[in-house]
Amino acid sequence: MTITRRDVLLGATATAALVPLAARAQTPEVVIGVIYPFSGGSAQQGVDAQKAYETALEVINKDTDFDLPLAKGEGLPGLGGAKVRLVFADHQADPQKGRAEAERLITQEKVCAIIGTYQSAVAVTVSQICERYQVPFVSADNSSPSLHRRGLKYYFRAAPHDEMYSAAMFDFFDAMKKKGTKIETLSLFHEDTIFGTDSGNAQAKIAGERGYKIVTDIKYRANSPSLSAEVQQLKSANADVLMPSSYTTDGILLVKTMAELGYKPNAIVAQDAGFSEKALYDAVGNKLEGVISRGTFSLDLAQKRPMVGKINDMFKTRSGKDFNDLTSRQFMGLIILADAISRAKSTDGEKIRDALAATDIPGEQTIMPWKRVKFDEMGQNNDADPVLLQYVGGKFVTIFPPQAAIAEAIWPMK
Amino acid sequence: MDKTFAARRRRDLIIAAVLAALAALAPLFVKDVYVQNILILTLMYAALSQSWNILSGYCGQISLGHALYFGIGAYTTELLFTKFGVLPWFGMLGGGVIAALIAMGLGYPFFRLRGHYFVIATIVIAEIGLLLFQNWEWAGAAMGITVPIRGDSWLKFQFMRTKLPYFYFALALCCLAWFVTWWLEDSKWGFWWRAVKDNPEAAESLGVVVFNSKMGAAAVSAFLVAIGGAFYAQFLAYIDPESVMGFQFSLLMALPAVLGGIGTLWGPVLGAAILIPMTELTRSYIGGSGRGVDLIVYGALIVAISLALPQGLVSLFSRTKAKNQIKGATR
Amino acid sequence: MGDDAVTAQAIIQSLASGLLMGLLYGLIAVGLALIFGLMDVVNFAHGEFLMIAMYVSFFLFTFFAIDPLLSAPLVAAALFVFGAVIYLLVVRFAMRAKANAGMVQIFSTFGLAIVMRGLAQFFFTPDYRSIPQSWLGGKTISIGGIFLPEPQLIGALVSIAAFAGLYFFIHRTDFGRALEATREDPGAVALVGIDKNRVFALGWGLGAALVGLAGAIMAVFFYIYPDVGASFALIAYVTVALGGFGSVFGAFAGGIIVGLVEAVTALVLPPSLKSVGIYAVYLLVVFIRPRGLFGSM
Amino acid sequence: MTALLETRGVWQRFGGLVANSDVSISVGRGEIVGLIGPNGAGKSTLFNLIAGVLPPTQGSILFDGDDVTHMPAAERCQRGIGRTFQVVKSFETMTVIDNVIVGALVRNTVMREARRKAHEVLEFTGLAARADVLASDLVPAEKRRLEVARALATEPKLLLLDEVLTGLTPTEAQTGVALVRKVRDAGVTVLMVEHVMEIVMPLVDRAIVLDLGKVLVEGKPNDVVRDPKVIKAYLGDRHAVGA
Repeated sequence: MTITRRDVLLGATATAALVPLAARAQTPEVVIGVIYPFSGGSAQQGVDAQKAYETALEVINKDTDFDLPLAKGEGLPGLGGAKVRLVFADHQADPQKGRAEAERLITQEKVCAIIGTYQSAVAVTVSQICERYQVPFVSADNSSPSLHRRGLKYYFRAAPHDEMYSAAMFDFFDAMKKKGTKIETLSLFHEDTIFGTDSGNAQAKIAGERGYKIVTDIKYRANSPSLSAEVQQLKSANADVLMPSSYTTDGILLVKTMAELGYKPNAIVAQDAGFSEKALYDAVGNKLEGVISRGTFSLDLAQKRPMVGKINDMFKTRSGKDFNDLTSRQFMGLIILADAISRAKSTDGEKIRDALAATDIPGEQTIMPWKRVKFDEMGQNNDADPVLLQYVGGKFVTIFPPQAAIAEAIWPMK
Repeated sequence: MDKTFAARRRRDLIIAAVLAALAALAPLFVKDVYVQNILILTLMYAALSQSWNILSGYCGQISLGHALYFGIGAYTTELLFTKFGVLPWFGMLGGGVIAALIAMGLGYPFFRLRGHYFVIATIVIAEIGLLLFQNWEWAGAAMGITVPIRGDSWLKFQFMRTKLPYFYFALALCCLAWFVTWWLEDSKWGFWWRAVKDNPEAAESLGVVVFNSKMGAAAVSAFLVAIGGAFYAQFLAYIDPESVMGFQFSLLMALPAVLGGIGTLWGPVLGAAILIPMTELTRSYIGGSGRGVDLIVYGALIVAISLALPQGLVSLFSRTKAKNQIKGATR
Repeated sequence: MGDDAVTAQAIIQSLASGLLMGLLYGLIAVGLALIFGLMDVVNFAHGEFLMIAMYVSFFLFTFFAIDPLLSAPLVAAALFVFGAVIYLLVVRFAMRAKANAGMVQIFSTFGLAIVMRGLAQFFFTPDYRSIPQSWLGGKTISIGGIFLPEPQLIGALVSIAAFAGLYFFIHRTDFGRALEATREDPGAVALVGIDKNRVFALGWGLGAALVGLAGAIMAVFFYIYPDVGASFALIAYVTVALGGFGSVFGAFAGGIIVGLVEAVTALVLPPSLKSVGIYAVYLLVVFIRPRGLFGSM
Repeated sequence: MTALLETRGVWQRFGGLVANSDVSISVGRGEIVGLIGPNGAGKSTLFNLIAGVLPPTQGSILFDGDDVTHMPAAERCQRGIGRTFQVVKSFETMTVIDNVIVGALVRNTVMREARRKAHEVLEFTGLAARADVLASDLVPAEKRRLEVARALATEPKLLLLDEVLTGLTPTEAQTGVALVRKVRDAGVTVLMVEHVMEIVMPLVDRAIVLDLGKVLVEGKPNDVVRDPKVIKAYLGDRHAVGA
């Protein structure tokens, strides 16, 4: 019994160690660490992220004809066509484990950069470790605004953070008001972990600045068995807009509970997360006709940029899902990181950092509706324009900002 | 007869000293920071479990809410440091004292409860603590507290480039917890605790003040666990409610003692030495698959050990206990 | 005046929702109470039993298009077998521990919970599932502005029926009497020639079947993923302990109290603290009655 | 000289049930007193009142000249009341010597002295050879003896024995009787509860018979056995048991 278990373990480690050895013998390779939750309550995000990164890897390592950095030709041209290899590690949503894994990847697996992490709390410790070892950390999908404001040299985020997202929502409200739509009162509904708290704070702040009235601000416990009481309060407040910041589980329960308690909000403008997940629309899509979510990605971009559709198909064959707001950011994050490594012509952390800092990719060469990718001194890309998407007829259409929009917002929602 | 007993105590002390000395030399050979990290965690959980063992193992009051004291230690230290500039060393002691006081305050109502009612009360109180911190804006709420690191300093107990100070602190804490247990084991308190665990009514009839015994055990246990929490906060340089007060810590304090041998001197150390590296390694090397295999292995091991060795791994080393088990099996 | 009407309606709505949810909590928890009453064991994998039940219901719907309402008896039957097997494979051995019996039971069932989560992730993937369309899903009855969701309403009725059936079962049948006898004196059953293992296995089966019933109904309005049990586990333990371990009626009453307290707390405190109300009530009750409301001394 | 133990008009009610009504007994220094009576006579209740498990509903209990009516059990032990339990309550996970040390710690704060005292008591009670065995591994008769040893280690003035001789084989009972005599000879007063008269009568100096919660008869063993009231109480009891 002990022997078999040990054998399994040994076998697993041996294979993990041997396979790259064989590969290493043929071509030089560049190793990048990927840290996600692969077990526990948010394992699904980790598994989806894995598929997104593998898709990006295919684009990088194989010869494709997309207008993306590194798509053409195999591997990293700056390093003589070196292939990129990814090492996945499980942080189980625990900052301590995330840090330990980051350290292991850096020291044992010799990764030259790390990308992650879904949970913002884990990004805090992972980025600290990266800073200490002078290894760049690309925060692909963390949206907490506090992350890039800690004076870290090796922290980079190509995607928008929650303040940018929230600002976009309020820009949209302002625009709608100009057209004569009545938007005066807001209901905030956010979960109690770092994501929801940060998002709620950002929204409350901007609402105050721009003169919107928050009639109810509900912070609820993530993964509650019941949201009846919370929905009851939302219903009583009956604001012009309901603004939820919820992960998938709570999102599903929220929408079901709203239907059960007969609450039909005028409009829902969601802070992404659960509201960009396929699982949520599979479950309650029929009740969400007209819901608006912020995002940085929209499939309808494929109309303007055909490669978006093709890359989405590549992802879909792997995962059975379309790109969503998270997986698209993950895909793009790895492309940007690999591009910097190639330009650095080195796997040295400091050189990659400098290359990342010098990144300037025009928006057209991404799958995102961004103006461009260029990091400020804190490692934040301020040109990553968020978009607002509306769920209409079973898919998302971009409704804001006007330059990206392909349809007018339907207001109020059905 | 007294001689064999005294000899056994001396032998335990010598073994501990030798192990501690060997452990202290470990960094000479272990240069890999990942392995160092595992060693630090192992020592920390050994210390925590040893402390938990005082209340739950020796005194028999099974607590699955010790994360509360862990979190109090962590938060006291970092709140004092970030808000008032109090050095972590004082914060650490302060956290320990506060945790001990809270443990005794809770003891008043809690120690009337028996069995599962007590266990659930401990889970629930830690959960209340977690929720309060999660909603306490001044203490950072869900955002937690990031400890500003400005270079290496023993004064501030923070180090960027090396893990060794953390390693030695964890080792010292582990030694302290072990030594406190060793010392108390052959004292009035130690005997009282074991008597209370086995049969409170009989203990009472022999002059044992059951309530005070439990309070003493709770205070010592909470104090040491809070020191561990303060250490963890310094080690991680970032805390948030879930990651220092979550239920998993209560569990991780109990598991090593249970696997190693609950209510024994060596159980927690032995249990931690096996459990912590195993969880770390399974997660690192098979957890990345996203298929839950590490959970299956981990859970199955807990089931297997608790069924096969109800008295823990130490029973493999102890003659009387092993004999006892064979007897139990044939019955 | 108008505001008062709205407030009154909101309070009634909260209480009604709390009551329905509470009856469901009772149904989730009663299996735990039954098993404890029978053999003094707390099943720390109870939440995972619920998770399995929800998955069974989900797969019956997905592959065979059986509505959760119809499949509920099937789910209960499947869980009955599952519970009995778990007893025979694991718990039976945990009961044999001579030393640290309580500890062995806690941690062997706890380990089991982790294994079950791992297996669920392995076989079912960590994806969030739910049943989008069912006979009851999303339907709701409105009486004077008070909304009563049909799934929870049916759940409440099933819960009441299950408790009534259980009461009848324990008081009127031979097996029920055997249950009671074992509960009062484990030795007594051996004397009258009943196979203890069989009684215990049936007890575990029955306990699991009850949580299976709850799982089938919850599949209609809840999401399903490997960790879903964790959301309900602590509530189930608190419910049972509040009512008094081993008391089936206690679990029923405990569930209703927990549901109502949760609803009321959310009216008074920020909703993120609503569990605090439940926990506080639990602590208050056991400080006054250390064995819960209906626990035997 | 005053009695070592005295109960004055002790009542104990459990709800509507009266377990002890107006019980006044006294135990003199150096005596062996037997407290006997049929099942349900209230012996165990009285015993527990004296040991301090619960306070009486009414009345008072005096020990060594002090009122101990509301004193908790642990404190009574420190005052000099030692007891055994009818259903043995050994510390199962501890060795025999450790069991006894718990008792010895009442009067010895230094561990070494407590340990020496415990060894003395084990010699005295004939358990020395079993010192390092786990209590759970003892045979029932040895467990009974361990109960006595543990109580003796607290150096009591009064030792309360709860059916220590019941259920033993005749040989075991003989050793038990010898031990009780030895304890008394060491200067300890003994109050023993027994259900079966035959065992205790030869041993005790005085017998107190309880029936239906009241003192029925009190006196020399020989007189008590012949008392018609006692015979009737016991016969009725046996009759009931037989049926």
